[in-house]
Amino acid sequence: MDLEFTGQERAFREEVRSFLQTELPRDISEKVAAGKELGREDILRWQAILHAKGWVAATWPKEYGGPGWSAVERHIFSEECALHSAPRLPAFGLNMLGPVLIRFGNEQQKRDILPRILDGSDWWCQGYSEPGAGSDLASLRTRAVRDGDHYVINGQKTWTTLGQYANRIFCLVRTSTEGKPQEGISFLLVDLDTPGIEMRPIKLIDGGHEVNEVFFTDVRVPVTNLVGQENQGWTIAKYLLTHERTNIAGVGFATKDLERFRRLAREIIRDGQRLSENPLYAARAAEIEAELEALRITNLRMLANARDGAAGGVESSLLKLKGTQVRQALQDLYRSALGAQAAPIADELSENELTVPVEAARAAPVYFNHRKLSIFGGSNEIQRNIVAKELFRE
Amino acid sequence: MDLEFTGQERAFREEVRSFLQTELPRDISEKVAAGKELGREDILRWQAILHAKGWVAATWPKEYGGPGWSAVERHIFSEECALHSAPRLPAFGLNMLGPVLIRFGNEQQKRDILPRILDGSDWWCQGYSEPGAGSDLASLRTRAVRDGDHYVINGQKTWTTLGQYANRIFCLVRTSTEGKPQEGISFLLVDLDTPGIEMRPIKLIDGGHEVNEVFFTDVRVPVTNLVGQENQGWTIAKYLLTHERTNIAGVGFATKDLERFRRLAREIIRDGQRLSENPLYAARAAEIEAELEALRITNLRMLANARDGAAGGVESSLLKLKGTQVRQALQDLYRSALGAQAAPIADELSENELTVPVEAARAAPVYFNHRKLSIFGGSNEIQRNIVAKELFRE
Amino acid sequence: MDFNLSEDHQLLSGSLRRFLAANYDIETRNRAAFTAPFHAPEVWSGLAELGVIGAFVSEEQGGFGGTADDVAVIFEELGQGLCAEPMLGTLLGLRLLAALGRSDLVGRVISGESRAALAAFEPQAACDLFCLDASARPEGDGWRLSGRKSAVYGAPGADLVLVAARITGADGSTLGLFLVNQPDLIAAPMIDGGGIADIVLDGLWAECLSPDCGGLIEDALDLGRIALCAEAVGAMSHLIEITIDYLRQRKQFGRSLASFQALQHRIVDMVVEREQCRSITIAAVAAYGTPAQARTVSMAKNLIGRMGSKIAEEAIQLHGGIGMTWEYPGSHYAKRLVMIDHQLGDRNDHALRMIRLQPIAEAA
Amino acid sequence: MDFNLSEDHQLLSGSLRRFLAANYDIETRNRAAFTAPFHAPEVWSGLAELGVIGAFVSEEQGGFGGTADDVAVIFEELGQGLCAEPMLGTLLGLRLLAALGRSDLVGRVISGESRAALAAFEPQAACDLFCLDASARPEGDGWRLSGRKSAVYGAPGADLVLVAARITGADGSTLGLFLVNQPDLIAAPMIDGGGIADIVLDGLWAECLSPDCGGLIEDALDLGRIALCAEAVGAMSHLIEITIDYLRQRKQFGRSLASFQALQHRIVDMVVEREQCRSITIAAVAAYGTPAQARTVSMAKNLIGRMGSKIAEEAIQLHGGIGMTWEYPGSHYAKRLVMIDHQLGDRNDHALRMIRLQPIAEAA
Repeated sequence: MDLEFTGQERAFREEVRSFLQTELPRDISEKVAAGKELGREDILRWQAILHAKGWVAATWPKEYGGPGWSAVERHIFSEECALHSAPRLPAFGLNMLGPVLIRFGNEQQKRDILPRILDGSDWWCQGYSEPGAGSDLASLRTRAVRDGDHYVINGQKTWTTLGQYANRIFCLVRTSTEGKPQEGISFLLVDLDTPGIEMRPIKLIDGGHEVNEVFFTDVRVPVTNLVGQENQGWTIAKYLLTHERTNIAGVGFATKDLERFRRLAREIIRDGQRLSENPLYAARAAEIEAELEALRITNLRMLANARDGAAGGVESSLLKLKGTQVRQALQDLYRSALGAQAAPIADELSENELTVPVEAARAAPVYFNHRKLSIFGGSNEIQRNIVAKELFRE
Repeated sequence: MDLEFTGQERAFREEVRSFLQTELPRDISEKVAAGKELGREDILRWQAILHAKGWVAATWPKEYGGPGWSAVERHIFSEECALHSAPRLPAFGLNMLGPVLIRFGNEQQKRDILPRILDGSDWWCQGYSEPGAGSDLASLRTRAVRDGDHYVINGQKTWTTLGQYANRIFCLVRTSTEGKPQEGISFLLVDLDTPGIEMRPIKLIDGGHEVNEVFFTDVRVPVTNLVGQENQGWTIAKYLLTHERTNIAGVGFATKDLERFRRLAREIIRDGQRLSENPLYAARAAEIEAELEALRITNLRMLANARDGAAGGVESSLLKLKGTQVRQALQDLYRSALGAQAAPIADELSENELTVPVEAARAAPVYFNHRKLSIFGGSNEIQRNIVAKELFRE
Repeated sequence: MDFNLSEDHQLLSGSLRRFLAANYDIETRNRAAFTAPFHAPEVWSGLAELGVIGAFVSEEQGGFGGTADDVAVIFEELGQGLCAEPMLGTLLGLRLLAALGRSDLVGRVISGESRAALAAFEPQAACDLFCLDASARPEGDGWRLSGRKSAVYGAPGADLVLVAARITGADGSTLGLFLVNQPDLIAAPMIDGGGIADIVLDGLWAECLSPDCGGLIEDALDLGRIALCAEAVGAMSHLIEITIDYLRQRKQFGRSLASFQALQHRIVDMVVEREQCRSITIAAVAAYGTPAQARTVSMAKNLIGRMGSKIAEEAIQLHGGIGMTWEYPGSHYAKRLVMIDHQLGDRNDHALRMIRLQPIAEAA
Repeated sequence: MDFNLSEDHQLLSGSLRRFLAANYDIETRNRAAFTAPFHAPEVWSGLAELGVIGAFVSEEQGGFGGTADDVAVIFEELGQGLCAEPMLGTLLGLRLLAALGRSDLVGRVISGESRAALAAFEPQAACDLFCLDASARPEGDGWRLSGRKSAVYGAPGADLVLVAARITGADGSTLGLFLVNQPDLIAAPMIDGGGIADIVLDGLWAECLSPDCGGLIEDALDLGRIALCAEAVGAMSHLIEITIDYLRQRKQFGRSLASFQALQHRIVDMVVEREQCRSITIAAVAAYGTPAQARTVSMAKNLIGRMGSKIAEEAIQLHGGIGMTWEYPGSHYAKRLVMIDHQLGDRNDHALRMIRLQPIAEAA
């Protein structure tokens, strides 16, 4: 048993750390720490910095412009990014479409598209979910009908994250209604400026604009935009979903959140007692800390398994379940810590009108926003089904 | 809205209280308070006292020897009994078979059997559950085959509570395998000294002997022991099960348990702090107290509904669910309060060897024993199914 | 023993429900609740006309109600309808004006002409009046206040702001109550709708309503806590109802979500807790004005704080993505249920208050 | 980074598992665990021969192991096999004898010839050595002890009982460790099997092993806590496994219980927590001997205290009546998992210990 990283891995962590300390713009990391929405420009600015370093596409092989990292190095990188409040780059091009093209795309597609993902020329968004099909992708209904050299798409996609910043979208569409529902699905790339596409914002519970609906009406897409074979999109879809799950436990984020709670608890006085000395808050924090420390190790164990080629879907489901529980518990604790001061919408107050630290002022909306963690990327109920299927396999 | 009992009801409570204070033998209530097993004689002694007062069969109408109480009076009586650590009389004759006979029995059966239930001449036990059929009664397999003036029973019953004290058993038996499984069931009365019956103890998790298995091999029972019609036992069985559910919330027991915890917490010193001042224990107790206070009111609300003829199966399921949760939480808290002193099997120690109060010494076995609360009488999972069926009824 | 609503209460709650259904759909609500003055004046007038405000004080005091039961019946309906009007602040302020005999102002508030609010707690005092820091000193005919008040519910637009402040004399200090007219506010909408404000007192001139009324203020706050509990019960009931409807309608993997046992069991647990929350609110109503008041109210606020969040989180989860959207009313109900725990002391504050206050039986 | 067992550990755990499977079925276990001397001497000898006891101390100290990892590997197997032999007391006593250089006694314990136990805690001191009350005063060649010790695990039948007692001098007090031979015991079996005793010291004559070794005693206790955590992980694993088997086999309403989604989801939650418990035990093993030791061990003991009970309760519930019976081995696993929280400080004691001890990063 050995929990230590190798010397090389520790050196890598130092390198990442000093890169983040010098290169990550302060104004951006402060927005991230305070749970504020980032603009398109913020994100692209950070992407450009990472791109210059060659670190933008953690999961890509070197030949396509990735850094060629091991699973452990990827882990270290994303952990340090979380601890330094670096923005998460949108995963759709870098962690989803990129790996899909590398695996299933033709040479032309790789040559044309991958570099534009790396340098931020293209901002991809996803067209997976539909109003009637959340976790149940096989039931999707958006149709693409072949018409000469084009597909004609009609239908609706939803939960399209940051679609408002995107210029391109990859879609799962139904190209056949024969056979099992999974069998008639294809994977298509679509320019968002194609006529017939309308994107509408979905305002979320916290008031933010993070996701969208996308409507397709007779949208004509060249058949060269098909990835892989027609009606074989299901295989691609599943491959993509496993890639969606990198850094699924979110240990870095949770560590950051716990730190932030401790800082706040040392500052807040509530009814004559510093919150860090309030036994109920302190005990709750201690118990979550124990769970987080366990999660950190669970994550490393699964990482070691992955390195040894043994990690499976069940393990990532376990990490998703406990990771979201711990992160949501921390959001709950942090929001609670503010007491009555959690209620005002902070955007309407100036910094010197606030009675709480700026980084805490958006605690409540961030808590509500984080309820999504147990819903998206396969809800926690779906994750339990996956694990149960494995446990009770005959 | 009015939570007050009427003047008459309050007077009744006073009457019950003073009766218990003067008539309940001290040695018996001490055993109950300390969670010790009661012997047959203890229980019969208390039953005789109640019988002399005419209070032994709370749910029976006056004409059959019951006290003729209202639902509220029954509630008050059982609450006071719990608060005074009176033993629960075995429900099988008094709360199950009695009401069944009053409703479904013939005159001969009522005349012969009911008085012997009241005065303790007969101790009834139940033959409902079978090894293969816990909550799923319809699948029972014990057969009774008609042979002239007798039924011949073969099969096995289990979870027969206090069968070791009983001389008679009522059984659900399969008399037909035609139609739906529910349709071929009959309700039979059996003397335990009939040849072919063997009763074997089941030792429980806490080491106690509370339940038994009963084996039937060619047991001949006169057909006059049939209650109601052949193959109509399902109706009787369901009727009986609703009667099993009197005092299902157990508020009196929980109130007593909370009191007992507070008393203990004021006595125990743990690492330099009185346990009643240990914020984690105190807060847990406070939260359970809030739930218990709510449960007390929920119980009264449902009692008022019952009085008004509106209480249903769903309400008793709700009471069962929350009642068992609260009681089990209190058992858990109480056991935990003892720390390392909960571990020794107290029966092996004399009173002056103990470092905890006698009434606390059996906390751990009692806690384990009380896990049964959420299993028997229709497990909590079954209760959830019942409520869900109602909530999602089309 | 009777848990049915009286005929008067049935009438009151029925008319309140109909009024909100007719005049207060979710769009109207959200428009008013998040834009200054963070409420809908025409709805407010309507509520006043219905007698909702008057029901908070007794006939002797110029109203037509005044029991804790009256307050609970109204707030449960407000919760069902997710009403973000400044009713809590008004309840607190009005109760104190009435208790201190200011019938001139009571009448104006009941008619809807004036609005009152109570500035009791402070950035460092969440639930315990003994920890208040704001102070008052006499000057000429009036008083000067200093300190900072926070979480003044309904303050934006209120013309009568009551401020609790400590008066220190030779023998120690008392908690006085002061009236200020339209002070400067640091105002904002709340996450869950409705207005809230801080007030920097900073030598503000004030009229003294009472030099020593800590007990009355605590009573008003306890009634406010009961109101919040009743509101939560109403909101829970509605949220569970629409969650059940959603599960019935929504299909996944070819089956209605309502047919999945794991989801069914979770709904059942929510229903059990909702019943418990209703019961503990009834207990708090019954204990109001008795020696058990403070402790029972704290039980209620603790239980509802815990279960409100739990039910809100479960409801969002059971809805999936839809439950996360602003457009879906359920999300606003969920927010309200979570944020109620932040008002007038949270689950932990009230657990600690229960611990401080011995049970009556043991204290005796 | 490597989470696989070393080859040595694979051998050790494999041979321990085979030994227990061959020599320690549940009937043998229950017979020994509940009848004085509350263990099975022949099983004990066998374990000693396997080298299990020797693995608790290092080669320099006369053993052939001694790392926290060695201890955890062994106790996880003991947990899998529900071994009620007095291994915890032996671990605690042996570690201290070794640390204090009593190689004469170390050898006897390792060979199985002697058995050791540690009398540290008292009826009013559950987890905090600073709260010990027992005291020692010199007399002639030796010392006299007074006070009362409780929860001395494995004391029945142990010939070497180490007693922690306070020595008060002019400058304050130190915590000393004393050796007594076969003192009078108030002995009993534990609810979950195995022997426990109180010792009324009452002027008992003792040999002083060290006049000041509070730190060493705390280290031994922390290692004992790690052992308990590892044992719990083993017991959880077995209990979950047989619960899954039961659900597969058992039919209700014509369907396998394993097909009910609500039950499936609960099993999944148990498995998630088991993995977490394994992880936190690994963390505690890794922290042993570092500045993070005390705090990480307390994290582990807290989490395992909570989850051990939860898994035990769920396992019983999922089994229904069968899970309540003495005959079914699962009930004894469940008891062990619940009762582990009562040993060497419970979830609350360790949460409070975590709060007392600042995180290393912040203390720095």
